[in-house]
This record gives sequence, structure tokens and C-alpha cells, in this order.
Amino acid sequence: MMKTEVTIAGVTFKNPVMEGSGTFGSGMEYSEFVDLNKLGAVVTKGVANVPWPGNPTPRVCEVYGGMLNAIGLQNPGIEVFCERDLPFLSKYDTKVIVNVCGRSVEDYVEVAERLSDEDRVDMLEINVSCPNVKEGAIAFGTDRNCLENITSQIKAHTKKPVIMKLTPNVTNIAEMAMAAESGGADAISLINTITGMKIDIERRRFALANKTGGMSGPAIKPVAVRMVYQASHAVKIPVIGMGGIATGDDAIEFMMAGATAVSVGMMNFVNPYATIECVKGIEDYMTRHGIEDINEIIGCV
Amino acid sequence: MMKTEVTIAGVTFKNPVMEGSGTFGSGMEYSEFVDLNKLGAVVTKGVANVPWPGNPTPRVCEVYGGMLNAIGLQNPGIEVFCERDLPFLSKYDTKVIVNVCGRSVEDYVEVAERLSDEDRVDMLEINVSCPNVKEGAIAFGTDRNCLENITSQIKAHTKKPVIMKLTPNVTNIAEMAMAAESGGADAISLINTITGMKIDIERRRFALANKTGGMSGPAIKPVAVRMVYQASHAVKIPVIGMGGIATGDDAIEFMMAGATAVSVGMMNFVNPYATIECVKGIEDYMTRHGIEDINEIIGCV
Amino acid sequence: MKAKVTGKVISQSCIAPGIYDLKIETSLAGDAHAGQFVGVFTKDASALLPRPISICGVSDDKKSIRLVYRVAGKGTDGFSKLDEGDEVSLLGVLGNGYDIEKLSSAGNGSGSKVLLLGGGIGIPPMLELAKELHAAGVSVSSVMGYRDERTFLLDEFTAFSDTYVATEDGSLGTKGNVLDAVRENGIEFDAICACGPLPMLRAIKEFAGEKKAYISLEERMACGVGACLGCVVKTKEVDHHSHVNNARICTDGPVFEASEVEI
Amino acid sequence: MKAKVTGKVISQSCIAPGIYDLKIETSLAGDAHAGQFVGVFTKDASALLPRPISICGVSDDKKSIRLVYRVAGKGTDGFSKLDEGDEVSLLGVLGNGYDIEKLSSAGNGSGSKVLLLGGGIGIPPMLELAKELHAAGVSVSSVMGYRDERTFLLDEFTAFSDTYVATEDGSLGTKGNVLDAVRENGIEFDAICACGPLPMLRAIKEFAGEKKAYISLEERMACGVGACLGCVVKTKEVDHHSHVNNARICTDGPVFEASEVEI
Repeated sequence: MMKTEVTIAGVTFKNPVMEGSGTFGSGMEYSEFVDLNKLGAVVTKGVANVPWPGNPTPRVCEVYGGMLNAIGLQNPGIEVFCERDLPFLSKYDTKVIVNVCGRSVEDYVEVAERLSDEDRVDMLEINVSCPNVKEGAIAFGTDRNCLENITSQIKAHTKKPVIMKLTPNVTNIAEMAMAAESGGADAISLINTITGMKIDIERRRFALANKTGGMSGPAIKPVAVRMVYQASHAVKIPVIGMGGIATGDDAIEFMMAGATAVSVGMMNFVNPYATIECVKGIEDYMTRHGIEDINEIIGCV
Repeated sequence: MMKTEVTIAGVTFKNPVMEGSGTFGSGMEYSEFVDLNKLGAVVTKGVANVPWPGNPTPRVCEVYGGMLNAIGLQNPGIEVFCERDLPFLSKYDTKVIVNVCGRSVEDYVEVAERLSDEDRVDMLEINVSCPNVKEGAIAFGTDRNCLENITSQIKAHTKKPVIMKLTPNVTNIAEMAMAAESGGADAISLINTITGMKIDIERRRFALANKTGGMSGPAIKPVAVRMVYQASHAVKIPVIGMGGIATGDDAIEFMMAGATAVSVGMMNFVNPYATIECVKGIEDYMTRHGIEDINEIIGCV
Repeated sequence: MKAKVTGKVISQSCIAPGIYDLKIETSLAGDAHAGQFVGVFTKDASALLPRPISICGVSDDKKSIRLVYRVAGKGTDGFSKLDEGDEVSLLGVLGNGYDIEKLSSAGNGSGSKVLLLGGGIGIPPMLELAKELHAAGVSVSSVMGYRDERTFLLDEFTAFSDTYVATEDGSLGTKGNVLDAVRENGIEFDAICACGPLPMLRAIKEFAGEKKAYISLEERMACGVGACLGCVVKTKEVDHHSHVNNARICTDGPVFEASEVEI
Repeated sequence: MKAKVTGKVISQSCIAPGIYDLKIETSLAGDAHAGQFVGVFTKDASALLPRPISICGVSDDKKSIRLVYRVAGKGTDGFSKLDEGDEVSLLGVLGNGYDIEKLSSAGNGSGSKVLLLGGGIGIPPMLELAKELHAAGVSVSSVMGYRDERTFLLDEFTAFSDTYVATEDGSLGTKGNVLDAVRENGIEFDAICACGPLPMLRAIKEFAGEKKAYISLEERMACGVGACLGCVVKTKEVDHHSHVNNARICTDGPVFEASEVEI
């Protein structure tokens, strides 16, 4: 009997496969392609205390082996989310991780408090690392002290386990992981997108209206695996790994690097069945190598 | 009459195309494929004050749209370089930029001084950003003060123009560019490789003996273009751009982002003619768009 | 029900400079309607995102679709090399498409007269629309605009509509744009359906005045299914998804009532 | 003179489980010799580096080369799908190859007897070597080692040498490795040439004793032309390139005199 369950901060996931915030909405759109009951968790699109209109278009462009995005965290705000998205997710037997974004500590705290009493919410993932939002949010993710501070303040205002999502656009990822841990984070997730740029040389202009965008896709996987390895070896709290994951083998690679769970992001756009194929791929690997408990391989290299 | 000449720190290059240090030896190996006289410059493999044996194997592996390397700057030391490589390069009508590596400020200064009187050397490129050398070298490239300090010390010991090569593994590339500038650098080049990792999940071990390696290739181009844009807009000194350049269009993209010259790196391995095809591609673009002087497009977005 | 499927190329031909006519056997054909599109995947590992291409036709047996597209980059260039029998990955059917029922009743009581305006690569989706409207008993006028006399699909419109043509250089039909041709021919209509470059759509929104104009919009897309919020257009009313006056072109569109969007 | 060229596939067949026999028409054939290799490029944009594959044969008209390789990943898997007429990009000819002249005089005066030892996918390069040595008048003994009776190329060695076989499971020839077969058959030799897995090469270095053993080494490569210093092997003497006892397998090798390298 194969065991694919993993546990993070007391929350047990039927398997280690989730999807990356912002690539899956609240699950509604992809529920046409995949059975959400088969996923370890659904990680929702970032939600703020009030609706955010996001950035001007073009917001996305393709790059070699991936894409750049500068959506700007367009979202309907916490009230619509609670009235519409949470009831939808209540129909499924999977864990729900709500990604929270904000422009100030107060913004984050307000959303965290609002969600504290929502039974359907299993964990919060705090997006302090979106490269496409001007207002400070990026500083929270790149300054050790800011990160520790915002982490502890959010922890003080919610009963839900808190995952801090880290940006890869830093000199020392281990340092940031430790800052989140000492701030009281229950787990960390990484990597968010790497800031990139594309120029349309025929029109002499930026491919994105925002000039820069967050890079995701298979092209960034080696950077993600390295950072997951460095971060997971710097802290005791669990790590959720992401960055270009497309297959079960990719998921296994991240887990061997030290991730307890993994997220499929941009590759959902390329293969809407990518998440469940990852679950299947992990099981196939376990069978092939006679692994009874997936937890055996976490950080095994 | 089309003008492809660019000038950096008083040194005029017949065209903006060079190759990335470490991907082209001292030009010997690739002189079988390309006429070195057609290149703006030859940038040599990093050379230290004494021979370096480099890292254990495997030193290279392939990743999606690129590769990881952890050569560890194997090199024969400055004496052999001056006796063998410089005379070879003297046979060609191109500029020579010598890449210098070291483990301490003294190491760098020793090599810089030794090269000061070598007429065949047009510029020095200081590699303070190799991700595969343990001894401090990486700190020189990631700490603002260390970078400014080593820059000024090298400048004090050589008459040659100095290019500081920056690592992308930092939170704020503009800050590092400014540190090099205030240290007296005549130019900066970026990006060096991005630290990455690959795990062989069938054998449960790292693909590289060094565990981590420097990532290069088309996969990192968007990150490189972004950093060249940010760095070139933060300083007045010229920028040499590199990171996944394969074609003339790629070169144009880097120049529009703010680069005065560009280097072809890993793609030499995929297409040994990549450098001269870049030169040709730039000329084709200029013809197509009626550009008389390549300097017109530098930083034009 | 959306799906990613593998289709099989039935045939492909170049019908104008840079314009290709691709017929694909696919299970998606069963649900495909005018105004909708499919995401076509490349075989190039460096170009991962699906390319949105509008549906130019659906076979009568509902077993295959027809895509007429312009080669605009390495993705579409790869598509142009597909041969009979080749497999091609498709994501679809995507988008809302045109509301044939609403258009049929645009005449309020009297027979509905619908004017189709297509410009350049916006012409292909108009052909399937002309076919579906014609089948619904709507009287259709089609005005297609090209750069010059090197037209494509034009003759196929005549089977379903009164067909007019405008060319920028005047080498064929009215010299000028599609609206010039509408005025020159004094074409009457109850509603407009249009697809083409943004300046053309803006002019049509203006021209329509009190009458309804349904326009098909384009934007850079990633997921194509409404999840990533990459392709949005500003709307007059609060959008039902994000409540921020940003509708998703891939899902809430690509067809919008012109007065509802800010273009 | 090294070059990157486009070759044309003449034929390909699967000659054992996972082992393919690929014949390619290419201008590189003119310079190709036993022990050298070519870099083969994939058509997959995610797998950019050339795959080093040793030369198993050169046609008598010097117009084509033969590559026998094992499918070990997505790169070689792609090669296995190449059909007659397909184009394939090659970098070559790479590496030093075996020194036929030196081997011909290994007998010092009396006729030279050379022993060829190949293991697994190290067998292909031994075939071209047997052919070249035979043509040079050297008396050749070949001992090839396989896992089981599913051998490949074995019968082709008989035209150029006294041929012996060893299988791990004993299903054919000597049960054990190639050295077990050499002892069992009391094969005499003046020099050894070998290619195969590292443990086998280590054992051969040991076994050769006073006699010369020329072994062909493998390592992860990037450029293949000696520029990147990715593929090195520790050497007894200071290497001529970097002067740090690290020879470049792609350029100084892949063939080394066993006593000169630390394996």
C-alpha cells in the first residue's frame, strides 16, 4: 500500500501536488479539465482586502521555455472571494490554501483576520513577493527584517497556518527562509517568478506594458531546485517547491531537493491535465523504485 | 555606409560582438570555425595568478534551454597565458579582453599588474562573480562595499581599462552596477551565470559534482535583458550585455535594453558560428530598418 | 466541455501571401461555433503557449474544423509546415462566440439584416458566421477589407451573403476601408458583427451608433481558459469575474457588444 | 578541420533492445577514424547540447559514417526516430582517435598483435578500429562483452579479427567479463585497445601491466572542441593545455594510454 500523504503544519494533504497561485484561479476554470478531488490542495489566486484592477495589457508574453507575466494581482477582493469562491471549493474533498496579497501590513492583516473564521480555509499563503506590484510588496519579500516583521504580525492575527511565499530575486534565499521561520511562519513556498524583460525589436518597445514581468516555466526550474535545496536546508519548517514543474519526475526532483509538497504553475497553461499527471507520475516513480512512503525521498540527496 | 563600431572606455571595437569568457578558450579552439578577425573582441577564459585545477567532474549538465557548469575556473595561470595565448592572439586584428579571476584582492591585483605592460591586452574583465568558486570570490560580487573596494584597488594597479563582470545572483543589480562605477570601473559586463541545480532522480544524486552550477543559455535571456536594462539605467559607464544570446536579433534586444556591446556565451557550443552570425544578423537588422550607426539603438526603448 | 486533444491534419494550403488554410479532424468540432477559437500548440519546446486561432469553418459532419491564419512568428510558421496526416495538439473550444439567436431577432419582428465586417486576418471567423446566420434565415451582407487585390476566402462569402469588398489600394472594390464600402453601397442592417484590427473596430463602434455592433477582440493570451487573467479589456460595467471592469477576452469574449467595452 | 554540418540519414535500424544503427551521409566522413566521435544535435529546443557518439564505421567511399548508440535519454530517443532522408546536424570530427601507426608497431619488429576489448555500448568504436588495424596488416583479436545473448555487431568483427565473446549471464561464450574471456582463451597480444564502462577500463589498466593499453574515456561534455573544459580526466603528467594534470577528454582524448590517466 503506497503512501502519498504529506503533512504541513498539521494539515494533511492526500498527495504533495498543488498548483501555483495565479495559474489556476480558484479551481473553477480547470475543474473542466481535472477532478479537483485528486489534488493535494487548491491554492487560490491572490486575494486582497479590496478589489484590484491589475496592470494594463499586454500582461503576458512568451519567452524561451516559459513566459513572463505582469497581471498585477487583479482580484475581486476578499468579500466576493468568500461569497463565491469558497462555497465553490466546499464542494471538493481537497485542502484549500488561500493566497493573500496586499500593499501594506494592514492590508494583509485585514484579509488574514477575515479568513480566520472561514472553516473552508486550511492555510494561508502570503504573497510578499509579487514582482509586478509597485507598492512596497516587493520590499516585504526582499528585506530580511521586513519579512520577519510582516510574518509575525500576520501570525498574530490568524489561527490558520501561514505559508510565506518567497521571491527568488534575492542574493541569499537561505537568509530569507530563516527570516520567515523566525517570524513564526509555519511553512515557506518558493520560488515565485524571476523578474525578466522582453523587448519587441521590430517595434522598439517592451513586450509587456509593465516593462518587466515575472518569469515562469521549465526555463527557471534549475534555479528553483537550487533555491528549494538551499532554503530547506536552512530552516526546520516545511518547504513547498515550485518553478517549472511539468511532470511527476520534476515533482520528485523538487522533493529530493527538500520540498515536502510541490506546485504546478505555468505548465497548467500548456497542459491543463499537468497537475493530475504529476500525481500519477509520482505514483509511477514510487512503484518503479519500490518506495512505500513518499516522505522517504524528501531531501534525500 | 553602415557603422557598426562601438567604443568602450576609449577602446573601439569594429562591431559590438564578443564572446563570453570561458566559452571560447583564448580563441584557439574556435578559430577552426570562425575568423577571429571578424569579432569585435576576444574575451579570454578567466586566468589567475597561478594555475587552478578546477572542480571534479561531472562539471557540466544540460537543462531546459541551457546548461549548468561548475568548471571551477581551471586555468594554466598568468605566465603560461602570457607566453602562449597572447602571442596567438597577436596574429589577429581584434581587441583582446583578458578575464581575470582570483581568490583574494591580492590575487586579482597581481594578475592586473602583470598584464599592465602587455601591449596585446586592450582591457581587463574582472570576474568577481563566478558562482563555482568557494573562496570568497562570490562575496566580491554580491556585497556592494566589497565590490567597490576591489574595483578601486584593481584600478589603482593597472593602466588598462577595467570591466567589472557582475553576477545576477543579487537582490538589486542597479546597486551593484553603481558600486562598480563608484569604485572606478570603466565598464560593467553582465550577466554571469545564474546559480542552479539539477538532480538525477534515478540515481538520487546531484548532476554536478559541485552540487550547484552556473546556468547559461537562451533560458536565462529574459533575466539578462532585465538586468542589463536596470544596470545601464543606473550608471553612466558602458554595459556589455550577455545571457543566452544566439542571434543578431538577440544582440539587438540587449543593445536596445542598454548594452553597448554583447557577448555570445553558451550558444557557441550549440552553434560554433554563432558569433559571426550575430555580426551578420546585426547588419541585416540595420539594413532592414535603415539604421546607419548601431549606436543609435543603444538603450532606445 | 473544454479539452486538450490531438487532432489530425486533413489538408493545408497557402491561399494568399503568408495566409494558410488548415483543415483538422478533431473531436472539438462538435462544439465549435462562429466567433470561438482554439489554442494550437507548437512542436517547438521553446514556444510552449497555445496560439489562439479563430474558427473559420466547421465541417457539416461536425468532424473537422478549418483554421485560416497568418504566419506571424515561429509558432505560426511551424503550423504552416504541417502536412496531411500530421498530429497537432489543440485546446478548445474557447470563447463565447456570436449569439446567432440574438442576431436572428435583431430585426425585431421583421426579418433580421446583419452586416458582417472583416478586415485582414479578422476575415476568417466572419465566414463561419455568415454560414450560420444564413442557415438561421438571416439576410446577411458581408463587407471584407484587404490591403490589395490579393484577397482570400472572398468568393466563399457569396454563397451565404451579399458580398462586397474594400481594398486599401483600390485595386478591387471600394478604395478604402470596409465602412467606406458600406456607405458607397448604401448597405442596410439591423446589427453589425466585426473582426479586424483595433482602429477598424473603434471606427465601427462609432459608426454603429444606436445599432448593436458585436466585435471580436484580440489580446496576448496565456491559459486561454480564463484562469490567468492575462487577456483583459476594460468594460463599462463591473465584470462578473473580478468585479473591476476588466473582462477576460478568452472567456467572457472574444465577442463583445461594442458599447460594453472601452477600446 | 572541424565543422558543424548537416548530414542526411541513409538508414536506421534497431539491432538490439535500445540499440540503434544509424548511417548518415556527411562530409565529415572524409576525416573520420576509429576512436573519434561526432556531436549529434537534437531537434528539441529544450535539449541544445550536442550528444557525443563514437564512430562505429566509415564507408569505403568515405561519404558516410555509421553510428551505433544506445537510447539513454530524450536526445538519443529523438535520434532513434530519424528516418531515411531526414537531416541531422553534426559537429565533428572530434577527438584524437586511435593511433594505427603506433599500434602497427606494437610488436617491435615482429608482426603486431592487438587485442580489442569492448563492453556494452563501448563495442561500436571497436568495430571501425578492427577494420583499420586489419587493413594495416595487424593481427587482431576481439573480445566483446555483453549482458546476455542479445548481442549486436558481434558477427561483423569476424571479418577483421579472431572474435570472442563474454556474457554476464553466460548465455553465450565465456560467462563473465571480457578479461575472463581473454584468460579462458589464452589470447596473446602486444597491446590492448578498449572501450566500455569505467570498472572494466580500470580492470584492463591493471591487467595490461607492462603492455600498453589504450582506453577510450567518456564524460559529460558541452562544447566538444576543448574550449569549455567541461570534460576532463586527471593525468599523471602535467597536461599541455591547462598545466594542471587535467586532460580534455573531448580533444586530448577520448583515447588515452591507460598509465597516463587516473581513473
